[in-house]
Amino acid sequence: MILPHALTFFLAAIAVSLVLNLWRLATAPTLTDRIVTLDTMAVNAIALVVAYGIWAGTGLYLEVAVLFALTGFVGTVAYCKYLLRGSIIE
Amino acid sequence: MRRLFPHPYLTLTLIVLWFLLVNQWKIGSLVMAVILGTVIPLITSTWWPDRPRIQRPFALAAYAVLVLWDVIVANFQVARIVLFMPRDRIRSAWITVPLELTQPEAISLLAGTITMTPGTLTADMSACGRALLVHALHAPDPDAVRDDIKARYEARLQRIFA
Amino acid sequence: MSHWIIAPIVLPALVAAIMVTAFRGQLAAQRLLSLAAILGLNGIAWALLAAATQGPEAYFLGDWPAPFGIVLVLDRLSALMVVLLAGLALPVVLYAIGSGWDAKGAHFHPLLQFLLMGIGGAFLTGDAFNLFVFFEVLLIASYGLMIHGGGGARTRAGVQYIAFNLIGSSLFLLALALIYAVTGTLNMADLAVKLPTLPEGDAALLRTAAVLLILVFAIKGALVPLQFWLPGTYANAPGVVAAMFAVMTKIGAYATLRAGTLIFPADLPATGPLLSTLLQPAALVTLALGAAGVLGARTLPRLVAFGAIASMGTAFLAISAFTPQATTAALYYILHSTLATALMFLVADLVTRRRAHAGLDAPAPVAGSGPLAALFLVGAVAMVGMPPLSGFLGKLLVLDALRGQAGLVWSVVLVSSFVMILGFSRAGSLVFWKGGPSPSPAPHEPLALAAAFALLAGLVGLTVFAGPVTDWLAATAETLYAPQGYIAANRLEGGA
Amino acid sequence: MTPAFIVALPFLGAILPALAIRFGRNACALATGAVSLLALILLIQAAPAVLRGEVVQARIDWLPALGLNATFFLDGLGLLFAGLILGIGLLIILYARFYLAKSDPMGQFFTYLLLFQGAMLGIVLSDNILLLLVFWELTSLSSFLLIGYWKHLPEGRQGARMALAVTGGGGLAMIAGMLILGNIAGSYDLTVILTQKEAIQASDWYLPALILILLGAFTKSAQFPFHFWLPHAMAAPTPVSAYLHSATMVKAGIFLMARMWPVLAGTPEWFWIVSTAGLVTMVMAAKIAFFKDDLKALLAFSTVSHLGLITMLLGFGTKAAATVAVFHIINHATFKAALFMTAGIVDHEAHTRDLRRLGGLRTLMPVTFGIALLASLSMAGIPPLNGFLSKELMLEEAAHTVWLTPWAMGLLATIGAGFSVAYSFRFLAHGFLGPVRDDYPHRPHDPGPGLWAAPALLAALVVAIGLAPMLTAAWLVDVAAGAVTGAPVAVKISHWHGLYAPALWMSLAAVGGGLALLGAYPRLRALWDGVPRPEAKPMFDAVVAGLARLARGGAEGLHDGGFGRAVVLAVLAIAAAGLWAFLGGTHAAGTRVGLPTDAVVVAVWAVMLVAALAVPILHRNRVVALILTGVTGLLIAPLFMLFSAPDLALTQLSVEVVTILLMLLALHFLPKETPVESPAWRRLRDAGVAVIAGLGVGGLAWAMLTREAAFAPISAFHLAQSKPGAGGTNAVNTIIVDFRGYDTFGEIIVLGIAALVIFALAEALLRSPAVTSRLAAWPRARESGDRHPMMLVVATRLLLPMAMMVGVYIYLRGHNLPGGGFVAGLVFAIAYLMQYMASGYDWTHARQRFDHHVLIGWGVLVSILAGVGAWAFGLPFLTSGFEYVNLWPLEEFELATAAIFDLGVFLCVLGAVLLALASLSRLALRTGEQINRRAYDTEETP
Amino acid sequence: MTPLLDTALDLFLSAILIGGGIFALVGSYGLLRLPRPMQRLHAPTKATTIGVGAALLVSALDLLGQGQISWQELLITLFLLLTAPVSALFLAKTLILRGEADPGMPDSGTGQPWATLAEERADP
Amino acid sequence: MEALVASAIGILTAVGIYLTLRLRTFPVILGLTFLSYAVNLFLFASGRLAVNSAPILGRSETYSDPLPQALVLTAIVISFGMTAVMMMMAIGGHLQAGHDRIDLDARDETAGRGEGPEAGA
Ligand code: NA
Ligand code: NA
Repeated sequence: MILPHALTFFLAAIAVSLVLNLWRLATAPTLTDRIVTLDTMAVNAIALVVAYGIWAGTGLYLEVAVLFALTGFVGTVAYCKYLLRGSIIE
Repeated sequence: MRRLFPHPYLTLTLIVLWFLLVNQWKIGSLVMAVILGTVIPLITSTWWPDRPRIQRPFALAAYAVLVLWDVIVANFQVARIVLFMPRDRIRSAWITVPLELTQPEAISLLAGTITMTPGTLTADMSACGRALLVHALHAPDPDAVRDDIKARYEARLQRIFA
Repeated sequence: MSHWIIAPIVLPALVAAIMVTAFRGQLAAQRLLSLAAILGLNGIAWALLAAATQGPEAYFLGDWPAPFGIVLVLDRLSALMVVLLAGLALPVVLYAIGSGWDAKGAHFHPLLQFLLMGIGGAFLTGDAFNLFVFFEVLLIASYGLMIHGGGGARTRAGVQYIAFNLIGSSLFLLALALIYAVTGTLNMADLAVKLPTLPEGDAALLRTAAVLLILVFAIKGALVPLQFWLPGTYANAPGVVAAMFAVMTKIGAYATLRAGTLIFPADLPATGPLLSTLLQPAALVTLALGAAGVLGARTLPRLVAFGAIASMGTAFLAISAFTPQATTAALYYILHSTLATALMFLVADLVTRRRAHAGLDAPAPVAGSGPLAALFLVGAVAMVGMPPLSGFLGKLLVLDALRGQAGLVWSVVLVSSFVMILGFSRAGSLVFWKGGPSPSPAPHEPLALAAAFALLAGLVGLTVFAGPVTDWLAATAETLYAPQGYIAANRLEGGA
Repeated sequence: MTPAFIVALPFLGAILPALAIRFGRNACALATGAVSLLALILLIQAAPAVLRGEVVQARIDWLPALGLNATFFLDGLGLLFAGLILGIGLLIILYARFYLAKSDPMGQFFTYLLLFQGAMLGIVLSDNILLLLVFWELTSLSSFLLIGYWKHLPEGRQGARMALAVTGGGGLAMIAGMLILGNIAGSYDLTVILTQKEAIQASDWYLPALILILLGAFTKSAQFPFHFWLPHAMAAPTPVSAYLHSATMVKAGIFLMARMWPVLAGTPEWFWIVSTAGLVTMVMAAKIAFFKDDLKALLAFSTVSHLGLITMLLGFGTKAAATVAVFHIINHATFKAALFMTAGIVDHEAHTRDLRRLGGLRTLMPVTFGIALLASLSMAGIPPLNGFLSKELMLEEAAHTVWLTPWAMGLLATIGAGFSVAYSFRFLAHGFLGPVRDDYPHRPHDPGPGLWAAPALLAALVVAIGLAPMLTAAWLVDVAAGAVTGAPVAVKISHWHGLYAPALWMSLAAVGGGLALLGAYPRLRALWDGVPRPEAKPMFDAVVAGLARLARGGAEGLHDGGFGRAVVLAVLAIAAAGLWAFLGGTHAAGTRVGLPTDAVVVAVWAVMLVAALAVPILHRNRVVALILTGVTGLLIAPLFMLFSAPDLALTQLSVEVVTILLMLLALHFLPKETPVESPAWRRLRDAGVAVIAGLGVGGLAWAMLTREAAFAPISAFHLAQSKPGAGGTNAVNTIIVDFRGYDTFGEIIVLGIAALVIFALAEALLRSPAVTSRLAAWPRARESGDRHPMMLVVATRLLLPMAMMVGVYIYLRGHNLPGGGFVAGLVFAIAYLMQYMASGYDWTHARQRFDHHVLIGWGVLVSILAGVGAWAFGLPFLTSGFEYVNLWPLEEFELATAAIFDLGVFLCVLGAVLLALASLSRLALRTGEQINRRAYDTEETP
Repeated sequence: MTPLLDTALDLFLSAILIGGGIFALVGSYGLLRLPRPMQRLHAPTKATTIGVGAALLVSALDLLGQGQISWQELLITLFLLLTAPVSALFLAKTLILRGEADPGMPDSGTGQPWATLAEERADP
Repeated sequence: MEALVASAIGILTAVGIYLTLRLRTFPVILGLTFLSYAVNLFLFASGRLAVNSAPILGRSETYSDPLPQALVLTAIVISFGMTAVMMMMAIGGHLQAGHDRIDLDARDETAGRGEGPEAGA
């Protein structure tokens, strides 16, 4: 069984991705870049949650991922809308 | 019927969705799925005033498979560009894709397809809605990309949405 | 089991929800409902008081046994506070209607009802975390009432008020978390039972939790150095709201008394005289600061606000002794100062609205000042504790109960009174002793004046019936220092 | 009960003048007079018993717990004072009826006067020292009102405040003194205390009590150094001056010393303090009076001087001296009240009270002159008038008292008497004698009998007592002095004590000296005016102003609206108190076995904290700060998930998203940048405070996490009962909707209220013209051309129903798996917000079929109904029931009433979030936005 | 399930996971490496999606291997497919509006400007 | 792992307090948000830490303490409501005063200050 090792690799890859995202978040030259990073982080977080669910052997955390998917999107659109129009609901 | 089911495809999608959610195939779930699949579109139809005209629903499924395959293939291409291509050799390009499609749902689907297939993304739409602005990560020949999009995706969608 | 115990919470919530649902924008209907509900609340409160006089009674929410579910506990103290609340609400709502304050913005009556619900819930609960929840209910309703009618200064003062209280709420949660982490329980009676057997190694954490908890109550009670929120808030709130807020500081006093007698009594090995040691100096400084503020205040509402701070200093001074006699004095003083503070805020509002200026030395005289001046005089007399009103009696009771620390305590109390006399006489003479015609005609608002006089009548009643009242309060204080009845009412299961 | 009735009558009657004034000024005065007269009749009825040596008592329990009871007694001293108060009171009422102008509100005046009268009677008839305190302060208050009666005069305002400050302040000191006295004696009842002389004088607390009580007495009776307020109280109308500041109130201090004389007097402390204060006051005030030009000021200082005289006599501590004091009280009341009224008549007629502008009134106002002559000669101590009798006795006592040296007391008393003669004659000479002038502000002549009747009667008394003291006054002196000294007194008052009596020679010296002083007046006056003297009023004003400045600087300065200082102080205080409490107890090191560190947790932890720590550095760009805050908040969700709290993760996520949306909406109306405003030191200080707080909270968390709870947590019950008792497998959810559903009930109400508050504030803002004009001119940056891109609209058409589906799912399964009404409500809310974002507020809202308020209202109502429903089964609020239902063709499912409660939660949450965001959107609509009529911007092709 | 099938599934899932992990890394790395903002936009919307997709697929199959059937992964995938293009569109529009996008944008060819840069139009 | 959580709580608190001490309403609100993060984690930690033991009956062998979780849920919701109200008030203050400073000054008093001739006495 190499699946556990693959899973560990995957988790590590996501963790490293998150750290890379963090680096980007701190050093991003523009605001838009930060939002791009945020969007990426949401997706990475989903991957993390799902993978952790596999590791823990439970499906309890999938709703968290569902919500992450929903919220990551809403957040990104809202930030962009803010930059595009000032008011996000008009 | 039209009053009860303003968007029958949505109703179907929701019924499937409910089963995805509850993860069990029981009569009770079906009853619930049908109830929700009826009620929720009724509530939300006020914000979806016109029903999209879909002529070949099954072609839509085929289209989905095609796109999925393209997504996987193109992913490798993008990964190669990101990882190995020297930065100064990446030839990004803007591409204008004039549209034949008219239904908003169809246009959106095309725009989404372009974005989801790696290497291109829909960046904007003309104010009149008759052209898409596409950005290609690495497209030495932009016109080829445009033709590819029109032939591979738009043509199919035109057949699906009459 | 009597369902009436929960009525002070359910009734206002129900009425508020009905107003929001069915009578939005219908002020007349809302006034009627609100008034009716408060009259009902008064009836319920007195009935509860009568019931509590017979002995404590618990109400097990959700039918879950204590300490696992949440309980409400009706005892003499909680019943008394509910009576005070209901009694204050009546003149306040009458004043709001009579003065038209309730028409100056949206949702006055629902918010008032929710405030009553929150305060009533805080008085009645027997669960530490539930106390937090109801603190939040009353706070958020108070935010809405505080900025009722809008206006730049008021709104900006509201921001500070809410920000300071958010820090307080955070502190409350820290304290509760520590308590739960150490003891594994949240029921106050259960804590009273378990804490005496607490292992010594947990003492430090428990003491920290106790102090943090008391500091939360000290924020509510505007005890120095956590009093900063009060002057700006009370002075900028609509007068009628400030009057209602007179009872809010008392929640801090109530909770301190409850915690200091039930959960952390002086004979608890872990905490010992911790609370007294902490509270007494703070109370003395609070009193002195309040008095100084009264003398230095620039506007009438601020003057009353500082008076409110001083009164909390006095109340906490009595509480901090944690003896039955001092507690009797504290309770009497709390009753008195709530009514007196409310009265003075109403008077300040009446004055401000009659000359469109709250500044003490504004040149404009007050229109129709006769009854107002009388109200101000009597209110001021009550507030500074001059004879013959309840303020004097309360102060005497406090002084008498603290004769053990006569030197410092008496000096501070009496000198503060002196300073407050200076301040109030200066203010009263500046505002009311003016010749010339008033710039604006006196508004005709008999209901508003009647509400103020009703508060005055309350003070007179408290004065005239001081004997029976203090007897009842003394019995109440006795039960606080012998909480077996309170604990027994909880019918604890699986506890120690 | 007679004494109680006597005290109560003026209080009860105080309402009469206010009512009677409708029927005219005569009716008003008559009503007032009737009240006083009735009280006087009651007093006279009781007098025979008192004269027989009995004590008439009355007792009503008031505050037994404190020992404060409405206990009254009438003895000789009380009789004397009550008689003075009521008798002179009646005369004053008569006088005031004619003195007050038509424009003066007479009803108010007589109401105050009666209140004062009642308070005064209360003092002299109280048998309880706490009760006495009550009346004591009431006299301060009513005199405050009377001094300030003429509202338009600033002198009245200031004089009233000064009087209240000094006498009220003294009264506060007396409270402490009386409490000590009561504690020593074991009772606050005078009749008990008066029997405890030995115990009291032996107590360590005797001196503090004495000083505190004397502070009260001295301030009230204007004794040095508290004498300065009395002249300024003369801003009051003359009837007030005559009544309060000569005959009655200022005698309250004297009364108190007399009352306490049996237990406090007789010690060296008493002698030195009281007699010295009296002596100094007598001499100094007499000297000042001599130089005063204002008639009332002259009389005021003369009053101070005479009060000093009486005080001095009481201070001697001998029975004889005390008896003389009592006699002089009577005499002074008669001549001084008459003199004040005379001064008032002069003022009333000539429109001035300034001696420099008067003179020659003798011929213009013969009746007034007659009264003034008799009264001032009595004041000067000229035989055979009553003033002479008591002054003679006083000098005799002084001559026999050793004070520093055997002769000092006598000498000083004689000097004082000399000045007394001098100012009395000056009053006559400069006011009435001399030629008639032609420059009076108003040509004076004698008033009608209404004004002069009262002083005339007093002048008659002056003569009567002077001529036949044994007949008119001795019986009263006997009984009153008997009450003071506690022994039977049979006074012998005569005009002639023989040539060997020192008093004779001292008297002669005083008259001679006084005349000499008057003769030398111009030169002395020049000298007096040339020498700078400390003036009490400016000093008092400076002290009070300084105090006020200090108070304002301290209190107002500290509460100047600065938020940061408040928070810094609060945080430091909390940290210090917490640390102090922690260090005071034992803390056993934690033994809990920690969890092994997990790389995923470390990654989440690191990202979260770096995002958090970046905020203080980058926070000036608010969008960046918001993004970083959002990242921190969103990453707490996986942290919760990793630590086995899926419900928390769901809630944290959904709340965080709504919060971000809200803050973005809000940021539209706020500056986009935070300017650099705090200096470096302040940022450093703030960082220090923040680190202290962080260390404190983090340390506590560490201490908590490494230890086990001391007792088994109650949550074991929740886990055990979750399924069998509450019918759900998600223990967190069963706690929320069942075990502690009542918390949740409060929580959704918080949310509902929050929305109502936001709505109300938005309403208020939209009604403010300043706000709407500011909104209309809202600066807009370069903006994208399309407000509602088609793709978002299309995606939302699918996402909205899908999200609703997910919401329903989360709601339904919450009882058994992570989820529940709260998260479901938020998911619905987010879905709706998406719709709002996609097609705009107006377009979306116009098509919405429910009202947000109603949603909140129903949420609360449903949860209340779910709770109240249990009452029908005789169960407490929020008791839930659940049942497993078999309904063909469905498989078995569970129906729980907790689900109804959870539905209430759902509705309330949804309504609250939507109402809050709708309120913000309504503001945005005022920034010049156009309302869209289509779902999206792109032109639709046909 | 036979051991062979088991091993095959194990290998298959492992491969997917490793591939997915790499793609996720590539996406986040791309954010750092790609020089132009528009280019960076490609990275997350593509590579990361595959990373998530891998995890979801494994999750579904893994639970299937344990005898449970999980379809919620499909739901998440659906969500991502629906939302990612919209996010990308908005991000691109933001770059365009703020002048951070690549230069040389072509004409729309319809006679109308691109929506982001158009004048705001009043509704009819 | 306990050290991680404790340090996170401490740092979040410090960030929160520092931002709360800024002079404008927006950072103050962010600061209070951070404070609520910290406090919620603290409250959560009062049930101690556990992995793989969500209190869903039948889904794992051990269960973490569900009570603090329920309490944190309540606390999260309440602090959300409070933040929303404060945000709105901040907007109100800014729209009315034209600036978003958190400190009040004398001009913010509902009525004037006045230092009349009798201000002292
Ligand atoms: Na229940
Ligand atoms: Na909750």
